[in-house]
Amino acid sequence: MTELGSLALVLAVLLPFLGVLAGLVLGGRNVRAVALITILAGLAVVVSSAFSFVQSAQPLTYLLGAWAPPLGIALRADGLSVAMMLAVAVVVAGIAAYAWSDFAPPADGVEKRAPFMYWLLLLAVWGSLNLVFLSGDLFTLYVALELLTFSGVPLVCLDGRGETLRSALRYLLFALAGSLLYLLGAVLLYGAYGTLDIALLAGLVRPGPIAWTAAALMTVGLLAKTALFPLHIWLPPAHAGAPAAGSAILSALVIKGSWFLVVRLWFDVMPGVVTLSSAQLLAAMGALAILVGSIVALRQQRLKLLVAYSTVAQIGYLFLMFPLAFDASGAILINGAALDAGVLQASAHATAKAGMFMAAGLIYASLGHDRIADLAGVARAMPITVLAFAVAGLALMGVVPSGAYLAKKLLLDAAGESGQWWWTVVLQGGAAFTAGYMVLVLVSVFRRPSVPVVLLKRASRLSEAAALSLAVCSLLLALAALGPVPGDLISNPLAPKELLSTLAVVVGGGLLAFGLSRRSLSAVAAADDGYVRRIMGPAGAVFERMDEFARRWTSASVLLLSLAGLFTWLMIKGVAG
Amino acid sequence: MSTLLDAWTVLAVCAGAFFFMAGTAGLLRFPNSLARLHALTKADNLGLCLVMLGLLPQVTSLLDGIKLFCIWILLLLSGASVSQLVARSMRLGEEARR
Amino acid sequence: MITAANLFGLCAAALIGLGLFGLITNPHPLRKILAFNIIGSGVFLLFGVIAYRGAGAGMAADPVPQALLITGIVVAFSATALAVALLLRLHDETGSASLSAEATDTESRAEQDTPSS
Amino acid sequence: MMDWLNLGLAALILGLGIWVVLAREAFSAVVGFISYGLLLTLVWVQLSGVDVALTEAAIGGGLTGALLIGAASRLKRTENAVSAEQPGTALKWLAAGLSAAVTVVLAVCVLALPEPAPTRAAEVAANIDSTGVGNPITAVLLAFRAMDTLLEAVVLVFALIGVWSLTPDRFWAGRPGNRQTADPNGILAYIASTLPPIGIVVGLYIFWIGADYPGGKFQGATILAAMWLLVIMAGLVDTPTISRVPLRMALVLGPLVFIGIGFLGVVSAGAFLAYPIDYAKPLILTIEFALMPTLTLILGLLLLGAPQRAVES
Repeated sequence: MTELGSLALVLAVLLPFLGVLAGLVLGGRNVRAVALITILAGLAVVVSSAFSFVQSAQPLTYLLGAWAPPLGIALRADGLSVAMMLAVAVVVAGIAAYAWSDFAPPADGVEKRAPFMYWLLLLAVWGSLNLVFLSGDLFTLYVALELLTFSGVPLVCLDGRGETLRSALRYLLFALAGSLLYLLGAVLLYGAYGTLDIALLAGLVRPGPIAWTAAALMTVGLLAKTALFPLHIWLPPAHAGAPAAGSAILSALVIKGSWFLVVRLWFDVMPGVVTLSSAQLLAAMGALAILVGSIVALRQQRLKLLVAYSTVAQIGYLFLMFPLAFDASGAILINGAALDAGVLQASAHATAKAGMFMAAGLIYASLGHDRIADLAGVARAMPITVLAFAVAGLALMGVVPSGAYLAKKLLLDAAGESGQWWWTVVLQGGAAFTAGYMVLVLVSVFRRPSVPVVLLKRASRLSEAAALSLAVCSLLLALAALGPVPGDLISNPLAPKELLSTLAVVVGGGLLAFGLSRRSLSAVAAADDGYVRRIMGPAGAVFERMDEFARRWTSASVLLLSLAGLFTWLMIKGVAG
Repeated sequence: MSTLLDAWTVLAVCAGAFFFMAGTAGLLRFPNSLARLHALTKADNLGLCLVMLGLLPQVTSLLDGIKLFCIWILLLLSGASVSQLVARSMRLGEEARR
Repeated sequence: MITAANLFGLCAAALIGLGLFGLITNPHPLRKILAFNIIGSGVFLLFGVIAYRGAGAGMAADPVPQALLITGIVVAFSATALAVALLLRLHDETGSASLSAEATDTESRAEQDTPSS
Repeated sequence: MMDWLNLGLAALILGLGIWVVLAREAFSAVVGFISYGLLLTLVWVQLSGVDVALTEAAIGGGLTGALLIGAASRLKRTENAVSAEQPGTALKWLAAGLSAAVTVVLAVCVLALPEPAPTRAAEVAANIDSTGVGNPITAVLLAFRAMDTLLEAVVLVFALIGVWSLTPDRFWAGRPGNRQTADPNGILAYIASTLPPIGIVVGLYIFWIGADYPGGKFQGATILAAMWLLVIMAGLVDTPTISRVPLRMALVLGPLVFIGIGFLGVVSAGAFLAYPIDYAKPLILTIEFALMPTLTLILGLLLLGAPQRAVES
């Protein structure tokens, strides 16, 4: 059982942690080198564990201390965890390349706070995420969640401005509340079944008051940490306020940890407890997230806030797979194509969103601002950065052969098979919204400037390359994921049908951008006060008000508890009905 | 013999508890902070002493007896110094206000 | 006759509800941190009750949850320390401890931002 | 008799909990919280959790209380402004209703807990001999679920990194807290010079006895940290400069030894964090011993907070 091949699982968790400890001792002068070594070694470990997983063709298990559950703790790697580990490792490497010059060690050898902390926190997030992916025990997962929170929060306020400190505090408090609800659920499960091991629980959990309560509490607690609408209270200011290299970590990686746990919980711990209607609620929240997040993104005037709100929308996508993953009779969740699609979606989002935040950060750093209205001429001044942004946007839209495309395709098939046509509408509409804010930004950057663009500083080549490569990674993800997927899913991107649908999405997005954005795209259309805008403008404002309401502390926490109640009710009803 | 010792324990612990109650009543009812502090420390020290003396016959080993004694000494020490510090900060506060 | 386990179990349930109420309604972050600790102690108490119910094999309680509790208490302390440090820094930096000053003026601040990459 | 005691304890705890949530001033709420923590300690004893009681008294009530009381007095002036942001009455009632609903649901769950309760006590009892320690909780923490304890040490390191990351740039690598100058002939200085020797003995005793009886490294380390803080408060020593290499080495010593012994297990006992049967107890004690300075320093430093003074040249 505990042979050398699966020792890689232990290393995947402990190497980054060892890097943090070593970096702490060796200090600001050496911390970047420590991070580099750790990341290279960690990549090797992750790849080797992926190989041993593929070779053994079954989940890897490592019994820590050779004590088997329920007494001991096991690390487990199934396809889900291996895929996420690989994606995260690639993104971590990309982010490190991006931050390489921004957070260079001080020239005078005196330790500086921000770079020193940044590298420690990057490694800390990485190790915690690997632990989330691998741990087979609900309490260890609680500790992993807290590790992730403790390493994510300081990234938000790395620059120490009052506004970012406030975002960080909101994030921390809401996330802590979420983890307590998770822990409460885990405690109840131990009380009922006497174990916290995921594999053992899977065989024991039966529907009943305790299982329902635990499932509802853990789910909403994790959703609060994932910032699924309407529980996104902390996300936009936190992600927009952090330095770009930090936002990339937060947006691409940190939220994936709690999302992954929701998946684990629903698919592996209590597939028999959650019901189709509760999954519909989860996906409905996702659909709302796409709608509100995208519309509010379109109405932002700052690039980083736009990207942050697009994250709100993209998180919504990650939850659409839940109702589609039920078996034909709608009785039980199964590990099938829909789950593959979800994981693919998460990997595609991680890479593309990291690239997008990086590009936005480069624009911010070079111009000294990120007001979307004043971005004219940027495309000429920083072509590679704009290319990275555009490629990331295309990848998010789900253009062939991006990972998001394949995921969308798989989900569309599942929706067709199970007759849940309404998710088809959401999937297609979501792509149009994504196209919308891409068009909005691209139109701005390609506009001819009235005065020549002055760059405060040149973006480093390595940073630009990192942003572009992550974006390209996401765009080509479908090719890499071809293995387990039938080849006929990938259609020729130049086939008339595909071109047409892409075109339709872009045109739809353009219309949305035209109608909803706060400042009109006046250089394109002079019809500033056309009736489209007169109708859609106020509608957009309504969504903004919704977003503001949901992001107040009181309403957010009231919503949190109400959702817990709703989930419980839907699960009880599933049994009764 | 053991009945006698048990009776002593009950008596002493009850008396100790009574003094604790008295001290707490003083803490709640006395008019100013110094008087409250006085009531609290005086009565509690006495109460603690009685509880300790009451429990002493019940210990089974020398080590436990020493532990009990140490607890008493440490509590006396901390109670005395904390109340002194509280009183001092109160006086400093008054002087600052004047 | 109500057993000690049930009594403290119900007490834990009440504490969790109480803490949630404080966390939601009290606007001061320090009070939210306190409420977080009340919820936390409620959860721990519930786990303690579960341990107590699991007495057996010559042990007065199931040692596994008790060991997890010790870890949980330390983790909750770390969380409190981080939250307090963050709150104090926010106070030093802005002179206020409010959590909600930012919802309205996101746009106006954009102008005065210093570039921070 | 026992039932009345329990009933009284539960009522007092609930009352104090209400006080903590509803008290008008943060300072009084924190004072209420500290008493609440102490009473909770008694509940832990009633629930046969002496180890937990010690941890609760030391960390839950003690350290957390000290941390919060410092914060409450520093934030006193902000209270009026912030409490003006009270939510509307309707929302308050809604929140109260929902919180009450959570309580009701949890109460149902408590009453629905299965009988007989599932327990791992038998497995722990069957395997405790192979760990060489007598305290089952120590066996769980350092053998069966040693990974959790390792991660817990990492949590503390991360929390400290997080707190340090909040240092204003001008004070980086400086010292936390203000320089304390207590009257050298005052009572604080007296206490700070008499108490630490006793405290250190007590702390080490609690750590040492933890292998076989209630106690352990966390409880012991908290006492040591308290002694350290006392000496700092009395102005006898200054807070440490956070950039000093020896300090940082002490901070990582515990986790590194833990991980090192863990990997030793791969070679000698076949799995990470496994101990060869004859050496289990000495290895466990080595880990705990190495964790002591790390825990003491981190607990103390977490209480001291982010640096507030530059390094004086």
